[in-house]
Amino acid sequence: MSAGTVFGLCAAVAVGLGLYGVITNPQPLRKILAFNLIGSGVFTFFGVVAHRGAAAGFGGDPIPQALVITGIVVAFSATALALALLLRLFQAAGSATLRADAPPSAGSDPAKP
Amino acid sequence: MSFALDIMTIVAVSVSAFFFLAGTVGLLRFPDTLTRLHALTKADNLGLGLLVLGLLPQAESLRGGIKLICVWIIVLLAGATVSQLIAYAARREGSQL
Amino acid sequence: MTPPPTAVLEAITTGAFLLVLSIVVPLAGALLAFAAGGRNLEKVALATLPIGLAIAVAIAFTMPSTGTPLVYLLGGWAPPLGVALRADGLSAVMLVIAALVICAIGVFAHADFHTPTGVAEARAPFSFWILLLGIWGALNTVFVGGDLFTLYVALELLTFAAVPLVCLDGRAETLQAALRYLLFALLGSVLYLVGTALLYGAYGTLDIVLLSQRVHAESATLVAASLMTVGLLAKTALFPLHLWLPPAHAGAPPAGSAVLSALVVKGSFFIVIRLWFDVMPAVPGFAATQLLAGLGAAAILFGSVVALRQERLKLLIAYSTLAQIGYLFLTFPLAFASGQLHSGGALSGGMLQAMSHATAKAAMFMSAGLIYAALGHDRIAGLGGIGRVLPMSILAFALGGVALIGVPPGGAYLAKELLLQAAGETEQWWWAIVIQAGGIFTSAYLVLVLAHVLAPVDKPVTLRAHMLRANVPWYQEALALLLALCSLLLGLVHWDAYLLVPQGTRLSLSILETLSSALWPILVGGVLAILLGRWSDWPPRIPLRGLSEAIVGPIRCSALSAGEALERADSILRQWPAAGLFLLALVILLGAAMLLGR
Amino acid sequence: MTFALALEIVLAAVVLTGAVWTIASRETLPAVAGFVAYGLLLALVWVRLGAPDVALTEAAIGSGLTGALLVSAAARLRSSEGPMAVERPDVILRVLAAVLSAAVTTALAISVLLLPDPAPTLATAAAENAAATGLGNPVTNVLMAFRAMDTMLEKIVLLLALVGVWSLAPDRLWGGRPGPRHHADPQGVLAFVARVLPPVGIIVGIYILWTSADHPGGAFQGGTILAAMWLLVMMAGLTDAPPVSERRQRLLLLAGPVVFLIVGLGGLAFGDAFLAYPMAYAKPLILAIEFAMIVTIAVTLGLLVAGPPEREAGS
Amino acid sequence: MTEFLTTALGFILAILAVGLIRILRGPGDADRMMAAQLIGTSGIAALLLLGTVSGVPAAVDVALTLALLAAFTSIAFVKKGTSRFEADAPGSTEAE
Repeated sequence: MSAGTVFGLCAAVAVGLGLYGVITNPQPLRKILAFNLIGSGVFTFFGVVAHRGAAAGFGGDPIPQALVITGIVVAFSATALALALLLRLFQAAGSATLRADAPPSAGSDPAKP
Repeated sequence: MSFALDIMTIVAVSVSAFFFLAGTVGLLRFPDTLTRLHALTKADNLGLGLLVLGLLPQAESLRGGIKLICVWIIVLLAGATVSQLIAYAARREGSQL
Repeated sequence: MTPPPTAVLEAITTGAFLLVLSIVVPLAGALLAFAAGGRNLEKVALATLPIGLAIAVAIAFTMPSTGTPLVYLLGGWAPPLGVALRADGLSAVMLVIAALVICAIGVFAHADFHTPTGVAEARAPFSFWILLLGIWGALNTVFVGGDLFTLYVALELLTFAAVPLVCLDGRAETLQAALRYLLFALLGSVLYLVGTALLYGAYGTLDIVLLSQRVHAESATLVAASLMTVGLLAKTALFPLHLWLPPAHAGAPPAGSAVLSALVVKGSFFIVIRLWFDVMPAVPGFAATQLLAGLGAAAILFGSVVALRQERLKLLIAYSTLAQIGYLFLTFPLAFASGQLHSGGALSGGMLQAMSHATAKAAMFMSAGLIYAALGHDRIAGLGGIGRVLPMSILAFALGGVALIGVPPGGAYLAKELLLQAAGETEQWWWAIVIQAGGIFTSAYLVLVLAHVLAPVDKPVTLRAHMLRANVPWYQEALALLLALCSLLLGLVHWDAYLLVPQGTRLSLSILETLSSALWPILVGGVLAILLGRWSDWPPRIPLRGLSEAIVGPIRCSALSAGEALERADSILRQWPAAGLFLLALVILLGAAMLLGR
Repeated sequence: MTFALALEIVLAAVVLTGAVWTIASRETLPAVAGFVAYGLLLALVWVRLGAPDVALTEAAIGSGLTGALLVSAAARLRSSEGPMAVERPDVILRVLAAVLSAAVTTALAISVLLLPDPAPTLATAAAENAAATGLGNPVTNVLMAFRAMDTMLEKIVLLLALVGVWSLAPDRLWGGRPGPRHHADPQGVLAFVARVLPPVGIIVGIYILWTSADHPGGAFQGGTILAAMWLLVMMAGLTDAPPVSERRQRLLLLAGPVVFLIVGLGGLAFGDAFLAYPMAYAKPLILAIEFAMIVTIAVTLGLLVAGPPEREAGS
Repeated sequence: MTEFLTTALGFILAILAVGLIRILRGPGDADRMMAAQLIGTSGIAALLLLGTVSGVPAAVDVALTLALLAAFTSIAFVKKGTSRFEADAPGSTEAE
């Protein structure tokens, strides 16, 4: 049991928790939160992989570490875009539901010009 | 030399751990938000200061030591003002109840 | 333990710098357009289109005829440390098709997304042009990227550029569609990313060629493969992970719908192909390929039947996309023989189908957009008489549909022949049935729409349409027609330099064969359309009305209730929790299937 | 050794407490607070995993800036929270979701336990090739040289995300300013923090960039700190967010990717390959790109948090 | 020495967890705002110890970043996206 293993298992649990949250929580904001949780779990996986590959005097394999940095920035962009969409939807429809059978009321009928 | 420094580290870190404990006990036991805030900021800032003091002898370089002190100063500065802001927010929340 | 050798496995091949340009030119165009702003933005974007097209064509011509890929080592760093760009035949054809469709859409959109006079800069054009170029750059990266993580970044770029296109009109309904799309796509991308982490942990590289030399079917690989595949399926909207597709593709502006349906879903599909055929052809096994194609078959059934029950034309086309995506996944079992996937005729068929769908579906969404512009609505029941107003658009729509049915000399026809042949060779007759059914269903909804379009009208709808006719510039109609024709002529292209087309599947252009192969799916499809479709004036005005009613009536009754049941099932599957559960269940199922096939 | 292991288990447990809270909390704002705490604590995990570069990124972007985004969104969406509670799926669905998530977790855990030993690594290759750039920080080498393409693409991702966010503005407000105009008592505590903290933050941000050639740090991390300080000044009402139509801002947003592209194309035209740096100029070129990038990153991240235009430029 | 510091670190982490749960339970928003504050002190203390224990000198840089960002998030919490900081609203209280 090494540091890698402990945090690897920790990452697996974080991913599982996030998946559960994304599926069961009806609020989009909570889904975005859960998505971030999954994301951080995935990044921790990369970290564990990097840690296992420590060599040449480096504390870890720099390649996966660099991938994580890129990944975090991409995840942030995703969060920003999703939240902006969510706020705009709330503004336009007065609700923030994702339910397909309950389309937001305030939207005008596309058939009417 | 290093032995004396190690003793200093052990003492300072132990005392700081006590302050962190005290802060948390306050957090758990105090009845309302404002007193909890008080316990948190006072004790923890002091605890962090002592910890920095304790870690200074272990720092690898002068630059590392200076940065350690900078960390504490930033935490103090930010902590003092932010806790005021939180206190205002808490009072406002309380007055709305 | 010595680290894996970093010896240079490949060198930069001649002309491979074009691959860099294929990525850089659209992205630089986007940056330049952003800098220009205002009216110049549009000019910059339009000027980028021909340059990008020229580069794509140049790449296709530079491809060595020996079948070896073009390779470019970015920064001169060889994998595994560096990142390589590689273009094989598949990349080349996809680059060209993407360039063609993007250029057509760009010119088409010129009418809809121009900065109005008196305004320094307008929101919709600003966003549209930059996002369109972003999508193009991302797609090209997907086609030539040689590293699984670079492909991830490209996929995200693709998603972020595609999502805002859905809700450019700012209505609550499209905003909701865009949010559903984004959230589900993000879920897909994190699953893909977990897989890459596991692969790197197991093999120390993410380079496609190096990985293909190192992978073997061990547990980490299986978990990675199933997670990555399902993540990509969520982005491709393969049934039952399609909750986001219909509202997003139907709600976007016409140019947006065209690019989303024609190209964006093909991006993630292309990565599935890369993963299964290039990275780990021996890993998935027989059961997993059957599972994927089974989902594809379900997609064809659900997509087509629900399409037949739509009231709005754009939603019908969106559901048709769902069915066509399913069709693409029939490639996998048919390319499977003696324990692994082979890049043979079946793969060529799948890619040809993807290309035909890209061009035909873009044409269909464009014409639907023009119909909407002319009529002010796109209710199928109210399409009567539009044929006289927009003959060219209707022709484009019809030709696009006919091309998708698989009529010679269309690309889809050649694709169908290739897939059928592969089904024969691998003795999987059941997929041959599904392939034929796909064509029949396609003709069913085409017949449904055309029957409404050609229906005689007694109300003066056309008058209003004539007044609104001014909204539709001729070149928009011409472009839709051009793309439809393109799809219809794809079968004539000599693909040998790029795709493996076995001998004996050449097109024979004898009139008789053409007619017979075109007619029978259309006839059967017509019957299906009568049985399953929504008809505003049932029974349809066909000869021997009474007789047909007596015979068809009872059958239609049961067919309708079956259709209704499918539609209800579809609406349950499109609920978020259900789709999420299916996502996870598929991960586990696919993993189990791969384990079985080991 | 057991000491270290015990420590890691405690750390993992604390981090997971935050994760569980984030998912299980009934209300949204506490969940967000839990997530921020979780993210900040994750920085400790990254330090423990020997990845201080990532720890910096996680602390700055992963939890800090993301946290700020989430908090303001949660507060603005508060009124929608009540009606949504009825949409909570029923018990069967939740049990199914729990079972399936647990199954995926198990599969992942098994894969982690079965990863090969010794692990394949590129650390040696990265060390051998470090001389080509003259930089001592291997992560910077990967980001700026070996895998520079990913980094460049990711710059474009940020810009496109911003275009996407802007595209959500109502038509009539195009060219306007993002977010609400913040007001605060100029003599108040908030204004005080916003005057004192940013100078410190700017120094730290630039230090993080400057040190990144040979030590952990980089343009992202530095840029994020700068963005946070800019946002702080905006929140205190000391300055206003610029209108999206402003030209200077547009050019700042482009500086990073454009310099990156030009250097890359320079490599294509005069050097060995696209994004190849001539050995003698590698370090100055990389630093030039990083300096252009920190500005762009700071502005882009700040504007991403600020959101789409919500009021006219004059207001 | 390392053992001692590791023990201290474990201790601080444990009370950090306890404090965190207490804060997140509320009842009011003000309590929750303290979460980032708590990380800003105890968390940084743990981080500094961890850096020393694990031999990662750059942990101090992470601590600098963490201190700044924790303060920033706390302020974002207090403001909660509203245009006006409540304490400054006329009549509510006299600001400093």
